[in-house]
Formats: sequence, structure tokens, C-alpha cells
Amino acid sequence: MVTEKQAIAPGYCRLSFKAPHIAGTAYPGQFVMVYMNSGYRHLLPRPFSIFTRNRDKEEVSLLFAVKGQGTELMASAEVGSLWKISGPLGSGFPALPEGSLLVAGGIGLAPLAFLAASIEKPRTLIYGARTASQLICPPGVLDLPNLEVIEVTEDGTRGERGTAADLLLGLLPGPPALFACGPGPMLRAVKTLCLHSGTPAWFSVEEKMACGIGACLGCAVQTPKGYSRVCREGPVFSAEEVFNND
Amino acid sequence: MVTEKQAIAPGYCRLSFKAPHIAGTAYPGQFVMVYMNSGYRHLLPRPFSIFTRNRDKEEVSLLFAVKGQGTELMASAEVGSLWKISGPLGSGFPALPEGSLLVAGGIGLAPLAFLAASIEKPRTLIYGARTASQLICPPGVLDLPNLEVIEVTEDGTRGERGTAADLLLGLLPGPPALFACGPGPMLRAVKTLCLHSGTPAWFSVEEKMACGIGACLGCAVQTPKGYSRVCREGPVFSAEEVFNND
Amino acid sequence: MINPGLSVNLGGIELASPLLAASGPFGYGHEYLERIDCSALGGIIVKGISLKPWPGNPPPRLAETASGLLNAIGLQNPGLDHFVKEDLPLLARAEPRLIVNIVGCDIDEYAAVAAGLSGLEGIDGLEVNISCPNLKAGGIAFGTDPAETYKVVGAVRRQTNLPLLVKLSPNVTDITIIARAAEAAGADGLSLINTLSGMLIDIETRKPLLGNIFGGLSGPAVLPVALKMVWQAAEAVKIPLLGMGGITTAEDALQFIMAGARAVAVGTGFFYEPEVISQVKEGLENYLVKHEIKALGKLEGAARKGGIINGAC
Amino acid sequence: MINPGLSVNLGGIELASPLLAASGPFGYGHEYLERIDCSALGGIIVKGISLKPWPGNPPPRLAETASGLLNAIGLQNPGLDHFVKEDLPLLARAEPRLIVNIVGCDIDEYAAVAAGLSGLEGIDGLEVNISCPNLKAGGIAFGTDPAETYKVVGAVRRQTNLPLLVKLSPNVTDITIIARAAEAAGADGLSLINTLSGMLIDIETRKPLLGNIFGGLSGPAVLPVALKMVWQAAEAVKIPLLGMGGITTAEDALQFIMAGARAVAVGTGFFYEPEVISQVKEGLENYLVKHEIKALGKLEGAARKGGIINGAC
Ligand SMILES: Cc1cc2nc3c(=O)[nH]c(=O)nc-3n(C[C@H](O)[C@H](O)[C@H](O)COP(=O)(O)OP(=O)(O)OC[C@H]3O[C@@H](n4cnc5c(N)ncnc54)[C@H](O)[C@@H]3O)c2cc1C
Ligand SMILES: Cc1cc2nc3c(=O)[nH]c(=O)nc-3n(C[C@H](O)[C@H](O)[C@H](O)COP(=O)(O)OP(=O)(O)OC[C@H]3O[C@@H](n4cnc5c(N)ncnc54)[C@H](O)[C@@H]3O)c2cc1C
Ligand SMILES: Cc1cc2nc3c(=O)[nH]c(=O)nc-3n(C[C@H](O)[C@H](O)[C@H](O)COP(=O)(O)O)c2cc1C
Ligand SMILES: Cc1cc2nc3c(=O)[nH]c(=O)nc-3n(C[C@H](O)[C@H](O)[C@H](O)COP(=O)(O)O)c2cc1C
Ligand code: FES
Ligand code: FES
Repeated sequence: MVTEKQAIAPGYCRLSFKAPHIAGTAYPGQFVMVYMNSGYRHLLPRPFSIFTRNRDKEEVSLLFAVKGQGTELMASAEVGSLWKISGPLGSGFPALPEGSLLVAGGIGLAPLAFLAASIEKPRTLIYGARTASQLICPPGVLDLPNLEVIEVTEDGTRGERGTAADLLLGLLPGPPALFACGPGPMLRAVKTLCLHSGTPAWFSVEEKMACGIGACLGCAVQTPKGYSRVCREGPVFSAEEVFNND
Repeated sequence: MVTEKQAIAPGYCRLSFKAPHIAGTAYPGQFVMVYMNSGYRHLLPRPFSIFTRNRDKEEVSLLFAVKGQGTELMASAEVGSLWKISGPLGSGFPALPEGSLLVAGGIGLAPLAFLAASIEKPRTLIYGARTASQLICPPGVLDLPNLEVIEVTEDGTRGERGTAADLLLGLLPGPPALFACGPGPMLRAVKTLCLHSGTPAWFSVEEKMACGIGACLGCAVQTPKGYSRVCREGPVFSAEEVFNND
Repeated sequence: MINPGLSVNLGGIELASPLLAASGPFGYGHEYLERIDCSALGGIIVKGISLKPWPGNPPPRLAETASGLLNAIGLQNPGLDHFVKEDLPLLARAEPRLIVNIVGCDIDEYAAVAAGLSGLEGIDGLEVNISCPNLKAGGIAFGTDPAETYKVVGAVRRQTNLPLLVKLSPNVTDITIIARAAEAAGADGLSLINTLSGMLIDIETRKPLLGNIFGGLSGPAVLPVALKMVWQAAEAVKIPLLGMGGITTAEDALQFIMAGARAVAVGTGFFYEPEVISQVKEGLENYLVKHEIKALGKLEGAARKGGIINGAC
Repeated sequence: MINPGLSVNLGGIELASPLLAASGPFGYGHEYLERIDCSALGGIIVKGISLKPWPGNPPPRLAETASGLLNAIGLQNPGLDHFVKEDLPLLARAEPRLIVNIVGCDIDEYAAVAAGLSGLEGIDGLEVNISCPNLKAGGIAFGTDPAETYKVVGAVRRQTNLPLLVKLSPNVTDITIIARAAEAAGADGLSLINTLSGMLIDIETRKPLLGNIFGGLSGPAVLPVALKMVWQAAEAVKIPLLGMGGITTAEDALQFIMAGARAVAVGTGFFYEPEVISQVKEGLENYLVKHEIKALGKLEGAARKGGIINGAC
């Protein structure tokens, strides 16, 4: 059931769901499948990273961009309406060492916000987007103890000016580990910097999904060991595993 | 736009639409096509006879039974919601001579209510159904000057006991003309009685439709002159034209 | 006004717009022409015409399926003479180009219809529907056999100088073989796809839903199948293609163009949304403007040529 | 408890329920078995197994279409040895019957896989997927040619006494010819349909959406096509049929049974609704009760036998 809805900025939305099992067992980097309430109009459920989790209220929330018909439908969900969601799915991030760097590009913030909230050790989040209006984190979510947040926009309309990768240049090497999620080009640039600086890194990646549980082999990504399933071995992969041949 | 909604009995609904062109030009027996607001879930619009028309308010209303997904969707329409309807379509009833008999079975009342409201000469409506709960005419609609209404149910739970055809036995010959709409078996029985008694009769019949305007030839019914289009030559046919070979 | 960048030449037929009404759903045209804005329509392909009137199939003839429509009209038509005397005069006055779809029970009937239509005022081309059962060859459709396809198209070709499209059936193992046979027999273009063969059953009466048992599936459900056949045909022949099957949006139409179609037709889409053609045209124009492409023709087969082309070129 | 009236014998495989998981979407079973109530499942057909591991196609492998799903997994699988050592032990413990789908690049590979699976504990039958491209015959699918079909099915038949289903491709001109070839070569039953060939194009990148360009269409969109092929196959052969293609409801399943299928399989339906099998089973039971029919088998082919049958008989 949808318990809360936050229309954040045009084209972005946050939905909270009552989901005791998911809220109770999920760890950062895992995702859920949201089933569309539309008959055959959308045969496939849509995957979304868990953005926040509240064990007491047995709730999880998702932060999403309206991309096509499915997310449009979700953005028009009413509080109290019943939506089927299944999860938690996939393999999340490994444990976060003190001093880690988290790098989020745009809507890629979702899994990293959950990761950031999972410990209280000092850690830094670089949160980048093209322009200020795409930095859409709802107020309060990133007000976490010992978390330093550095905002960066390509056009300089908020925070530093430049890309997340530009910023990283000045911060690497150093941090014991890096965790990132965002658009492909950003992750490719981050990967190059991490390999150069010898920083261990993990990325949350996306691929089209059908079953979400590892059965259909639909969500394959190429890794050095052959195809891996984003929904089962992933969505979190080490930097070495992904973005090798393109 | 939906201007009014009347949930009449379980499984029956009346919707009123603001539709100046249709309200201005329709005559009894004509129908409209209602486009479903459901993407590809329902490719085809659904045909409905015009039940009432209000020229001043520029409104028409439809009376319908919930049969499948399309009529379910219509029954959940909200007042103020926008629905596309097109019409008026088809060839309606010929002019009603004084003393005519109108015979409606169940939801077949829709076109006959409009027909009954089109003149003020004395006329009689036989309104039949299996049981009282299927006599679902909204109050007031049949309170027309010089109209005699005879209700009949097969189980005798309201009005006379029997079928509309049983009742007709006592009324034919006599009336100058008969106009009927209802389930196939009823129309077949009525046809037999009219032919026997030499009473000219017209029936409003149904067939699956796609275009509704005579282009696709999808709504054919067999007549002695070959196939006719229910949406163009019909939906009103003379008794001689239909129900000949089955 | 239609963007001049939308004009195309389909096998000798100059079309102001690449959007046509597919044969069948649009009937003989006047019903829709009276009711909707047809200014965006490049051409009308009228419902199949045979030599003598054909009665058509027993009802029911229609059934809705998931994102699709099953029909078994049975090629009901009033025959050549009636068409020429009654329907053609109404149509010849219309703005869009007129293409006549022709059908037959045997090769002679096809040839006779083609001959009867040749040289008439107002007809811009013929489309040969080879999905008809070949009564002299055991009832198997002409269009499922390359030799029969070659024969029937050749016979029509000898009767007419009109631009000749051949309408292919998708119910075949390899569409490229039939496409090549039609090209070799003198077709100026190919139309594809006709409907996929299908059926439904009413579980209450426990009988087939359609009077004819089998029918043809059309609409958005079949789009991926149609698109693949257009892609394959584009690799197999040099003559231009008219793509169709499930188109209701500009995005759908663009997929067909990028797969290799010169123009596209809409059938079932008219039932879903009678104003479909105006909407698709607007979407095409917006796409051209947004990507700074001067002529839609630049996009023909773009997806087979390696993806994004430079808008300016 | 499954209504005993739902049990059927599919070519020698005794099924407590006529509902199977189609090969592919259900993987090697354990992912779903861990998560959903599978008590209504009569059997599981695992994803195609080849002799050596197959890598599969480059991503993207999936695209949603109107009421359909386009997939190009490319028959990725871990190969015979891995399946026997790692997957089979997990599956053999499961309640439903186990049928292994087998694939190959040539006839020898099919035969070798069949031989390797014969006599193993826990395998109740084989399903030969003849939609694979025949590399020795120019890449055309075995299942589009009756002679190749006969050869590959015969080769598998000689390797095994297990009940043998042959999975037919719908991308053919005449399914009855292939169905008869498979029957003649010794099949105990036929599964149909596999996916329809299709594609989509991304109009922004102007490239095919799938990494493999072409993919297979499944889901409710294809149901009418599948149903017609089951109907035709039922007229052509005597062996029982496993019907599939777009089933998500009991009404869908009943249509296949009434067209002539002995049992039905669900593939894409699991993505749409993981609990699909329980829902369909419940619907079937309700139908039998409502119409006072003792065994589902009474309805097999009912629509080909003239409609409503007497519930009592
Ligand atoms: C593990 C995982 C976690 C994700 N987490 C989030 C999240 O937290 N917030 C968020 O906004 N989005 C997230 N996504 C992406 C999200 O699933 C898609 O944006 C969504 O499915 C689009 O659905 P639609 O019906 O609106 O769009 P469609 O009409 O289906 O497609 C619109 C666009 O979205 C892309 N898309 C469709 N399905 C997927 C998919 N499964 N993965 C990636 N791209 C897709 C299409 O290629 C297309 O460009 C995640 C994806 C994955 C795989
Ligand atoms: C000229 C005409 C006038 C009509 N007037 C009325 C009316 O005033 N009130 C009313 O309740 N119904 C009327 N109908 C019937 C109405 O169109 C159908 O009940 C409706 O289309 C069912 O839609 P659905 O999506 O709910 O059902 P579906 O899921 O499409 O089908 C459910 C059942 O309805 C039947 N049905 C579907 N379409 C049609 C159709 N076009 N004609 C007849 N039966 C159909 C199906 O065979 C099936 O048994 C009329 C039909 C015609 C042709
Ligand atoms: C009701 C109907 C009637 C049709 N009649 C014909 C016909 O007479 N001749 C023909 O070549 N195709 C006929 N077709 C096929 C269409 O022209 C078209 O090839 C097919 O429907 C796929 O396109 P669509 O999905 O846009 O409808 C008919 C289709 C429908 C739905
Ligand atoms: C993702 C996916 C993978 C499939 N893999 C196989 C396979 O390995 N072997 C096979 O014979 N069929 C395979 N199929 C086809 C299905 O078994 C089935 O025949 C088809 O999808 C139609 O049924 P459906 O509409 O219920 O999915 C696959 C289908 C899908 C959607
Ligand atoms: S979505 Fe099915 S294996 Fe990943
Ligand atoms: S519905 Fe198209 S001709 Fe009547």
C-alpha cells in the first residue's frame, strides 16, 4: 500500500510503501519490483532501488524519475492505493569502510542514500547533476551524522561547478573505497579514475528486467567471466566487472 | 464530459454526457461509440443506444449493463472526467404511428425510451425482464404523457407474470406498428407473432463493431438481400430483414 | 499544410504525406472522409475489389484481443463494376492519392480486375492482395508460395501500367523469398504486413468466436512482427516498401521508416482513434524539426545503416 | 489439493495438474520454487540445455511491447554437465514433474544432450526445441523445415526412451507439415508455440532495441496466433499437445484446451504475475464445478467437436 507520496520536482516523485518483509530484511543496494496496475498495458514490473527504509513503520520509499508510461502511472498513484511490490532483490553493496566516498549522479542517488544511512562512520557523498533542478533529494534525507555532502552541477547552478568525476580528481587516491550509481558515462569516468588511483569501487548498474529473481537471464551484463545477471549477481558490481568492452 | 452518473442497480449504470452535436441531431434508435480511456487495453470503442436526450442541456444519457471490461471501466467513470464519444450513428426507428406498441427486454429499453419520448401520441410500452431487479429504468424516465407502461417479469416478481411475447399474444393484431429491442430469443419470438398477425415491426439489433460508420464491414448481419451493416443500414431493421436463418 | 519534407515517392506514386489508409478498415473511403480531417493523408488504399461481388463471412466478424483485433470480414466487396460506377466517382474527388486493392479466386480474376481498373481517371496505383486462397491450387494462399506469387503478380503486371504494390502475407516461413518473387514479377513496391492468422474461442459456448473460425490479427500486438518483416524485406529487394501493422503513433511510424519503409499505412489505428493520421503527422513533423532533418526520406532504413545519422546530411 | 479432475497424461508423463512452466522464463526452477506457491504446477520445463555452455546474446535482451514481451536471451545456458551436477539435484527434489528442454547447433549436439539426460533420476521427459538455427544447413531453424525436423527428432528419439515432446516454431507457413514430421519421427507430444520472430527500434538512437536485433515475441499479444496453431496441429496429429502462448488466466487456458491441447504452459505470465499458476488453477477448478464437468480432459478439443458438451458425459 502507498503510505505517502512526495511530488518533488517536475518529473520526479517519491513513494513510500508499507512493506514489512522488505523493510525488515533489505540492505543497501537492493531493489524491489513494482507491479503496474494496468492489465496487459505493462506486462513487466519495474525495478527500483530502495531509497530509504523505516523498520519501525515497516516502510520503504522509492525515489524515481518519470521516464515512460510505467513511472508516469506510479507518479499518479494515490495514497492508500494498493500496489504490489516484491523484494528485497539482488545483491547490495558490501559493508562501507570509514572514510568511504559515495558518488551519486542524478537519480542514482537512490541506492546511495540508503547506503549512507546504513552506518554512522565518517563518509562523504558527492551528489552531482547537470543542473540545480536535478538535485532533487527530498529535504532531511541526507541530514545524517558524520556525512559530508558535496553538491556539484555541470552548470554551476548549485554547489561546485563541474562533473562528479572532476571533483573526484582532487579526492583520489585516499578513500578506502568508493560506491557509485548514476548514468553510464559518469560511471565510466569514475571507473577510469578508480583504476588509476587504485581505489576499490563498486557500482550499482541498470538493465532491463523481467523476472527480477535470476530465472529468465534477461538482465545480463557483460563481465570478464561472461554474462552476469543484474538482478542476482548485481545490481552492485565491482568496477573491474563492468563497463569493459564499450 | 461525464455530467452525471447514476448507479442504478448492481451491474447497471447510467451516464450522462455533455455532447452538443449528438444531443442536437440524434433521433431515436441511433447510437454512439464510447472510446475507452485505457490505452491499447481496449482498442475498440463500444456502441450504446441513446437512452435520453436533453436538447437544452446539450446532454445525452446512456443506460448500460456491465458486461465486460469496457462497461466496467465506464461504470467507474467519474463525473467531470473526459470521455470521447462519437455520433449520432446509424439509422434509427421510423416515425411512430399513434397506438404503436413498444417492446423492451431488459437493457433493450435504452433505444425504446428515447423512441417513446419522441412523440406525445398514445402508445404502449411493454417492459419485460426475467425478474424485478432487472427492470432497472431510472425513476421518471417513463413518466411520459399518453404513454402506457406494462411491466412483465418471467417470475412474476413485478408487473404481469410471463414473457413480453406472452403478453403480446393478447394485444396482436391491432396496433399499427411494433418496435422492439432486447435479447435475441425475445426478438425471435416477437418476430413470429408479428408475422402471424400481420403487424409491421422494427427491431434494434446488436453486432460487434469496430468503425461504427460503415467502413469496415465488421458488423454484418444476414438479411435476405445479403449482409447489411448494423452500424449503417441498422441498428434498426424491419422484422423481415433479420433473424431469418438461425 | 503538410511539411514538404514528408513527401515521398512510393514506386511511382507521388505522395504529399507518407501516411496512408490501409486496405480494409477504411472501406471505400467516403465514410471517413466525411467525418475526419484527412488533410494529413497521403493516400487511401481501398478495400479489396474482386471481379464479381463477394458476400463475405458469416458473423461475428470481429473480436478484440490483447492490444489487437481479430477480423474475418471475408473480403466482402461489391465487385468491380459497382466499385467503378458508385464508389470511384466519390473517391476521385478526394485529395489523397487513390490505390485500389485487388483480390481474386484465381489468376484470371486478378488479371481481369487489374485490366478493368487500368486507365480509369482517379486511380493512382494498384495493390495486389496475395493473401487470398488460391482456389485452383487447393486453397492455399497465393502469397505463401513464391511461384504462385510470381504468376499472379506477373499476370496483373501485364494488364496495367499503373504503379503496382504487392501486399505480402506474414504467415510464411521466409518473407524474403516471397518479396523477391514479387519484385521479379514486376512489382513497383511491396506492402507489408497483412494480418497474422489467429483465432479465439468462447469458453461459454465452447465454439470459435468468429463465424469463420479463423481470422486475421492486426493492431499494436503485431507491430514487432511487422517491423521485423519490413526490415528483412528491405534487405532482400530494391523496390520501396509500404510498412504497416499496429501503427498508432509517430514513434511507431518512425520505427517502420527506420527499418526500411518508404511510407506507412494505418488500419486498425482508425478504430482506436479516428484522428490517428493527423496525430501521427504532427509527431513526424515534430521529430524532423527537433532533429533538424529536412526530409523524412533521410531516415529510410536508418536503423539498418548503423544508427544515428547526422541531421544536416 | 489439486482437483483430481485436473490430472492429465501428456505423452506418457502423468501430470497432477495440466499447468506447466514453459521453458525459459522459469529458468532452472529453483528461483521461483523458493518464492512462490508451486503446488498447482504439474510440471516444470527447464530452460534449453546444450552440450557445452552457450554464452547467450549481448544486452539488451528484453523489451516490452503492446501486451507482449520481446526477448533475445540467445539460449544462454551452462551446458549439460553443469546442469546435471548443479541444477538437477535441486530440481529432482521438487514436487512437479521435470521436463528438460534441449537445444543444439547440429543434430549430433541434440543427440548427445538427449543421451546424456537419459536414465537420470528425476527427469520425466524431454522437450526438443527445434527453433534453433541449424548451423550445418545455413543457419535456418530446424523447425522451419519438415525434413530437418524429422531428422533431429529421430536422432533424439534413438537416444532415449523418455517421453519426448517437440517444441514447434510458429514462424512457418504451415504448422501442420512440421507437426506431422515430428509425429512421424517418434514424438510423444508437441509443444506449441515458441515465440514469434519480431523486433523493435529505438527512434532516438535509430538502432534496433535488442542487442541481437531480432527477438522472440511472447505474451498475451500472441495468444490468438498460438491458439490457431494448436487448433490446426490438433487436426493434423494424434499425439497430445501442450499449448502455450500468452496464457495468464483460466479463460486463456481453457481456450487452449478447447482448441485441442491436453495441457498448457505459462511463460511470460510469470513476469506479469508470479502467482499466475495458482490463479489459473483456481479458475479451472471453478469452471469445472460450475459446469459440472468431472475431468478437464472432457473439454479437450471441445470447440472442434461442435461446441457445448454435456457436463455429465
Ligand atoms: C536495479 C535497478 C534499480 C533502479 N532504480 C531506480 C531508481 O531508484 N529510481 C529510478 O528512477 N529508476 C530506477 N531504475 C530505472 C527504472 O527501472 C526505469 O526508469 C523504469 O523501469 C522505467 O519505466 P517506464 O515504464 O517509466 O519507462 P519505459 O517506457 O519502460 O522506458 C522509458 C525509458 O526507461 C528505460 N528503462 C525501462 N526499463 C528499464 C530498466 N529496467 N532499467 C533501466 N532502464 C529502463 C528505457 O530504456 C527507456 O529509455 C532502476 C533500474 C534497475 C535495473
Ligand atoms: C447498436 C448497439 C447498441 C447498443 N446499445 C446498448 C445499450 O444501450 N446498453 C447496453 O448495455 N448495451 C448496449 N449494446 C451492447 C454493448 O455495446 C456491449 O455490451 C458492450 O460493448 C460490452 O463491452 P464490454 O467491454 O463491457 O464487454 P466485452 O468484454 O467486450 O464483452 C462482454 C460481452 O459483451 C458482448 N459484446 C461486446 N461488444 C459487443 C457489441 N458491440 N455488441 C453486442 N455485444 C457485444 C460480448 O460478446 C461479450 O459477450 C449495444 C450494442 C450495439 C451494437
Ligand atoms: C477489418 C479489416 C479488414 C481488412 N481488409 C483487408 C483487405 O480487404 N485487403 C487487404 O489487403 N488487407 C486488409 N486488411 C489488412 C490491413 O490492410 C492491414 O494489412 C493489417 O490490418 C495490419 O495493419 P493494422 O495493424 O494497422 O491494421 C484488413 C484489416 C482489417 C482490420
Ligand atoms: C525470456 C524467455 C526465454 C525463453 N527461452 C526458451 C528456451 O530456452 N527454450 C524454449 O523452447 N522456449 C523458450 N522460450 C519460449 C517460451 O517457452 C514460450 O514458448 C513462449 O514464450 C510463449 O509462451 P508465453 O507467451 O506464455 O511466454 C522463452 C521465452 C521467453 C519469454
Ligand atoms: S530479470 Fe530475469 S534474470 Fe534478471
Ligand atoms: S462497425 Fe464498421 S461497418 Fe459497422
